[in-house]
Amino acid sequence: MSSMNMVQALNSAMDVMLTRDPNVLVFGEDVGYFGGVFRCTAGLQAKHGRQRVFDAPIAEGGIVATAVGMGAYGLRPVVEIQFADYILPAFDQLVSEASRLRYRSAGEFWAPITVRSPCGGGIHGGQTHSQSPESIFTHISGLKTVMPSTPYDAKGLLIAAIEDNDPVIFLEPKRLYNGPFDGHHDRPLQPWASHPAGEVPDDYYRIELGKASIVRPGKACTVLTYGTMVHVCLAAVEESGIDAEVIDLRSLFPIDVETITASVARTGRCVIAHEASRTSGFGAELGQLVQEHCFHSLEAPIRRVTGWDTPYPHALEWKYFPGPKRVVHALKSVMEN
Amino acid sequence: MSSMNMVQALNSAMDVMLTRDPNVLVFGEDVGYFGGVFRCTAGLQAKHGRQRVFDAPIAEGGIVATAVGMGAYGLRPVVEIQFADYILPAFDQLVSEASRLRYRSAGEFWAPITVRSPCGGGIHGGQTHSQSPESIFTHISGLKTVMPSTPYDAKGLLIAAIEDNDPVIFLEPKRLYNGPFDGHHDRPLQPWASHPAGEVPDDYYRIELGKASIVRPGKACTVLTYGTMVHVCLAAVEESGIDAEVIDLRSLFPIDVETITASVARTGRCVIAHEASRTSGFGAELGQLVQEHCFHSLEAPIRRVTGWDTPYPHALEWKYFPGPKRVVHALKSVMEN
Amino acid sequence: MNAESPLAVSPAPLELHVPEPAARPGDAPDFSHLHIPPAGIVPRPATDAPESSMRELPYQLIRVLDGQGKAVGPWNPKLSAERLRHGLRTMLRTRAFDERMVRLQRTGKTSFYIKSTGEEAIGVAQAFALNRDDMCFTSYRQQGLLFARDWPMVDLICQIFNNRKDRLKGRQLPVLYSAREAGYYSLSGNVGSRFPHAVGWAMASAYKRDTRIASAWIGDGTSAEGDFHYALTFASVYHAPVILNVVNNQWAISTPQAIAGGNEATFASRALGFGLPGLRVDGNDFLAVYAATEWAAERARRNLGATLIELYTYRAAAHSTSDDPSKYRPEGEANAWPLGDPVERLKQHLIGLGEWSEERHAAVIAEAEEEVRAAVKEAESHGTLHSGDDDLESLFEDVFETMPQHLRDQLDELRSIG
Amino acid sequence: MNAESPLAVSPAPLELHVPEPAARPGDAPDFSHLHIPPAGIVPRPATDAPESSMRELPYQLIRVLDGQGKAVGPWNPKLSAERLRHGLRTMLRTRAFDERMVRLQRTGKTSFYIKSTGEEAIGVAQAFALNRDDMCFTSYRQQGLLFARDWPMVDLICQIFNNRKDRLKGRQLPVLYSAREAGYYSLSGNVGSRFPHAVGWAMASAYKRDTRIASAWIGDGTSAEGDFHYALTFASVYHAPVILNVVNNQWAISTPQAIAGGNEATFASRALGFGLPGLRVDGNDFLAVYAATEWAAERARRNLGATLIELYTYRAAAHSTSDDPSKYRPEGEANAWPLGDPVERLKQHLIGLGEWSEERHAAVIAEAEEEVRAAVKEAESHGTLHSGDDDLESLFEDVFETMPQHLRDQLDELRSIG
Ligand SMILES: Cc1ncc(C[n+]2csc(CCOP(=O)(O)OP(=O)(O)O)c2C)c(N)n1
Ligand SMILES: Cc1ncc(C[n+]2csc(CCOP(=O)(O)OP(=O)(O)O)c2C)c(N)n1
Ligand SMILES: [Mg+2]
Ligand SMILES: [Mg+2]
Repeated sequence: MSSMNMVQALNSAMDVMLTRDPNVLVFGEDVGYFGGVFRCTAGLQAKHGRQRVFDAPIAEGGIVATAVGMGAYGLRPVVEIQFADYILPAFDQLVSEASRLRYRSAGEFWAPITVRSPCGGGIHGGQTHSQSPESIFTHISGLKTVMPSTPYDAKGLLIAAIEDNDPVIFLEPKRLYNGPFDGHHDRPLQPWASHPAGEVPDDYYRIELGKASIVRPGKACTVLTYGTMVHVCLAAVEESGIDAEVIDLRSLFPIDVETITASVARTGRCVIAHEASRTSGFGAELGQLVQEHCFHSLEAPIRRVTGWDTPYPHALEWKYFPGPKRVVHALKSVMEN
Repeated sequence: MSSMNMVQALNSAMDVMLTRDPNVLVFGEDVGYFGGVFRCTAGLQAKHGRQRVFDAPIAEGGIVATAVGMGAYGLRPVVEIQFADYILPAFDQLVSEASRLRYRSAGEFWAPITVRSPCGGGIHGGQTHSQSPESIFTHISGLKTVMPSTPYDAKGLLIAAIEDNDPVIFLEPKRLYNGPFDGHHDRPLQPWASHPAGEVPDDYYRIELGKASIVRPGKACTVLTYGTMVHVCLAAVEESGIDAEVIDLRSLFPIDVETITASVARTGRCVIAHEASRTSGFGAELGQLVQEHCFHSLEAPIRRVTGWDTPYPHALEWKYFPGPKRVVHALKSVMEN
Repeated sequence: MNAESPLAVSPAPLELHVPEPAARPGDAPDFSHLHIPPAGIVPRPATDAPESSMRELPYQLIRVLDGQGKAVGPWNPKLSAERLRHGLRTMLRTRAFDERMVRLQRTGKTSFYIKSTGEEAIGVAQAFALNRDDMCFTSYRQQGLLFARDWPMVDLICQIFNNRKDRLKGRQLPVLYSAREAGYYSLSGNVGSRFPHAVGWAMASAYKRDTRIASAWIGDGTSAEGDFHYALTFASVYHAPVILNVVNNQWAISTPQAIAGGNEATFASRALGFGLPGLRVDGNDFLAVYAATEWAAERARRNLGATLIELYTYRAAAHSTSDDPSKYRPEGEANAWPLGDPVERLKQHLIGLGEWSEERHAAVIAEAEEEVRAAVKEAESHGTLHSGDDDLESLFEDVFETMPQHLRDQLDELRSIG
Repeated sequence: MNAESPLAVSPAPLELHVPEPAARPGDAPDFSHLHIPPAGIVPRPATDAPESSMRELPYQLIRVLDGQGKAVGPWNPKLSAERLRHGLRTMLRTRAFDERMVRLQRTGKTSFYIKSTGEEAIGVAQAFALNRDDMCFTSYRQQGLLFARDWPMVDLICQIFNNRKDRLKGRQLPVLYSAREAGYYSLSGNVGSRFPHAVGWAMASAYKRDTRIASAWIGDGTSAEGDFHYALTFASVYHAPVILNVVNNQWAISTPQAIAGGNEATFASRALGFGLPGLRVDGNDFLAVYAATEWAAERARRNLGATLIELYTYRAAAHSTSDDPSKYRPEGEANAWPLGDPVERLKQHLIGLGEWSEERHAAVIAEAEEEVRAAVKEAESHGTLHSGDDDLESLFEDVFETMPQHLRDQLDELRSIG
């Protein structure tokens, strides 16, 4: 066990897998000698060699495409897309190729690739270093989509993603790299060292994809969330004084329907929180899913707390970010009904 | 007034706009001399000249990118993507550029482009000639997404889209090009000539984006749908004997919330039908939207009838397609509760 | 700003250039603008020659068979008569297969087919020049490769019929084969998107210190996709052991190669900007295609990196059974194609060598037709399109390695509702 | 299959090639592998010369200023002393601006900045060679263009500060300017995605029989994106009146240009595959940059089509204020760059002409610093980063031409809840 921030935990996951499996290799923009703009691959080239951890051309489509070809050969490439905003040039490769290869070839070929990418705002990155594109991936049959909220989960989930024989989009909320951010941007940064999930085993372990985690049990209502918003929601629940159950989905697809529906069936109320824009965000699917499964238990409309349906602005970042105030408001409003 | 099928109506819309506005031009793969693989631009090059209607390289990203540049100059390009499945290589240009240009430049530049593309299945096109990607566009702030279900609407909406100063994704359900397909693939094809909405004015008219159309008023429940599924739902409603109100959204974004919520408030029940895959399809947003606005009127869970969460198979096309049987089943199930 | 610049003074207005082919329906076919150099004149560099010494190659045209069907010049691969006969036979089998499949489509036994007529030398000769375990990332027009690798016709027809024995479980449009054992990578309807997979596969082979190489094919039209650029970039940077082929058959559905830039430069010259050798080859010349591919394969296998090959040919048939070329190109253009027909040219060569005859030719055609007929019959015994037997479960399999719960639920829904 | 092929016999295993730069931290800078030809030796073709006569250009290096600062050879644009002084002054203003902004970033007055140090000749000389109403689609490192077009510094600083007077309403990261009136197209954080817009804009200009041309800039690293390929393809096919510039400053953040293919071929040679002229230019030579751009602009304006220009230079500063180059490249690499510094070289030239002096130079630097200081002061009077004044409505404006109802509702939500 070591105290790790999320960057170190991710680094450790890749290190462990590079060590265990000669078919694992890591590439992406600036990930080689330099170790990545967020330092997630620092030291890995020096340790595992230039053939196994290397820089790629600035061509996200080419990165994913070559990874698919390597996957078809039998390797397990782990690629980094420098910001989730820049996955889009690779979107066709992810949708038309990575996610469809197994089905269309009836299992002759498949693409066991992992696409890591930092997502989300709160670092003053402006429109194109802040987006959370997870929802569009969840619409694509054949892709898995994961987003951890702690160093412990990050390592265990990344190892499971690398070992998975299907393509996995692994989104890392960059605002959580250094600490469990609760949305109060005007307060001092909390380091992971002071958080239990900042204690991370040094060796191999995995967290199965598709299992949500109840991070705060409660009876009054259910909060469905993931990524940075897990910590924002926890803070908001404390502030609200409402005994809400907070569920960290961790994996958006496959989704842990049982944990979600069991909780809402108990509480009868539900708030969904994510940083991405509202319309057709993943909250839409979650809301409809809960409604389909728990209609007769619901005592109040399901509320969404999300980023606005605008680009992520630079100066007004904190007006865009769905902070604790908005979560508290939603909690109160579902309790009122 | 002429009797037109949907192809002719779309052709007429472009012809009218090429004639009225010298800044309108049309390009895309095979759209020039040949007139498009679905013949939507037939005759337009001969009439308006090679500079105004021309073939493009097979580079969907390049087609949209150059259209954005032309839009920034002051033209109104109308581009065709040969199949909606092939919009994906242009996804980054649509999301990062077309939809963001106005906002990020605070109105200095914008992209008044229209991207036409045939979507949907039912023509035995297999996985990559059948998809309905609309939902991912509705998540993108700055894009409008339209899908007509009749020749009359197709022409009026396409003219409105071309005149719109924002980028519009204009999806054409190709199974409706020649007739109002009701989902009974084993019955003879109905031509548009026998349908009232196959009567189309020869001249200019427009249908405002963002207005749904109640294609069948009813009291028992509300059916929200668009594209091919409008006709499937109408058939299913007749078969079911349930007095359902069928709403053709026509425009997914902007969405006509008033018409939708007024209807569900009246009926208290809601079925949503689309051909696209279920998870994070546009039905998710519709369901959550209805739930947010009409929670207290709802008497039964909102049901989705959709394509499965698989690629669109070739041989088992009609097992994938959400035909009348499935719609009838959903109608009955919402009425039971 | 540039008061001193001469053109600041009222320049003439600009004008948008939109290229057109030399002839359209109603015109006589016109290839007078094409420069076809004689066979045998292009030098053949050593495979480890420096790229800087090979920069003329993309502008030349490697040809071995001359007008009389003699093999001439340094690119003559000097194949044995046995290999040549095998090549000819394989092209004839390919052609017989194509012809028959189109007839089956007309009778409604399948919904779709794509012929390779006039381009058979490409799939066949290139397969001959590769090892059987080299992985091929084809487009939909290199079916000759499968026949060269002795892949059973029945298997392909079952895919085309989407019947019970279709290994792809009816999921794919006809001809979008996948045959891993034949080193034939899974096709998709999207053009171009597998081209960079070949580079990734080749990088993986190098990474694993394997000896297998990859080969990929893309059309002239499709070379405009970003995937083409990714493939060249990654192949160049990492010296991937891959052959990147552009099949320039003059047309992309109705669109002339000029719209992909073919009037401005050869497709082979795209190699130059990446420091790769670019070979431009008479695609209807079996020997030239073989020789160029063998050269590129040797480079790749000697770890000298990738080669771009432009195969200069003509799409003699319709784009697909959904297409009608009389709408956009003049009648008789295929016959006017100055590089002739690959089958006729190899036949002439073999006859000139005294290794073939009209009689043998006719006999092989008859044999090939019989082979196809028998294969169709066998395939039909496993069902044809829409012949029922719906395996509903297979609709939900292989989306993921193991079927997730929500797909099980949807399968149940389908079973209970329809 | 290829039993006759020599290499079928147990070839040596392949190996994956991953290129590295010549020197890393701890090493001495090493540019000994670069071949820098003397100034003045590259011929200057007529702008309407056939492309086939210009295929050597991408492999040469157009240089006008020699080691002594004399202007030599056919590319000498023969600018007046007045224009040269103006150019030098503009480069110095650019440099003074960059220096000051980085200092402001360190004090927290802005979150981010990107310098163009060592690359000032590019933005400035190229702006000089274009008309003021030609539209420029830059990357984030051609700010010199704005100073050459006399765009007010205050306006830029207000954007950098995201203050009340920021015309972009605080929506953009610092330096992602948009200045339509200055012919400066809106920037975005995504690299490369505006490169093909320039081609579309130029096609539109030709379509409208306008006389304005477009110019676009992309980095060496970014040339790997599909957008680069789209731009070249469409520019080639439609003869778009556009200049496509690749700024090869050797690095893409921490990634050497080798990873974009720079060790295999020059970026200028990418032009060849599209039948475009490709000029490779000493990017630190103001006169060479001006001359090449003027040549390309003349071609475009005469409706002769596009030109690709590789500007060979060195990124002397960090990638951005978020970057620390000591982590990945040797100390002193910028000083070791064999093509020197663009400001020093133009200064030397002017002094050699007797048109400049150390004193004047120092005075212009002081003036430029004063100009920047005054501009900062004025901009500060309109607020700095996080100085409050939140215009909540502006968060929802300009998503569409008119604000739709759901955004009004979200604005209300923000106003009432926070
Ligand atoms: C991404 C994508 N865009 C467009 C299409 C439609 N399409 C199918 S084949 C084709 C023409 C391809 O021409 P070319 O590359 O020259 O190959 P050829 O058919 O001549 O062998 C087009 C445009 C497609 N299948 N995929
Ligand atoms: C699509 C996209 N991918 C990746 C990035 C991250 N990124 C920003 S700048 C940069 C390096 C660009 O290098 P180069 O093109 O050489 O330009 P330079 O900075 O040297 O001027 C990268 C990778 C981005 N902004 N956009
Ligand atoms: Mg072709
Ligand atoms: Mg660079």
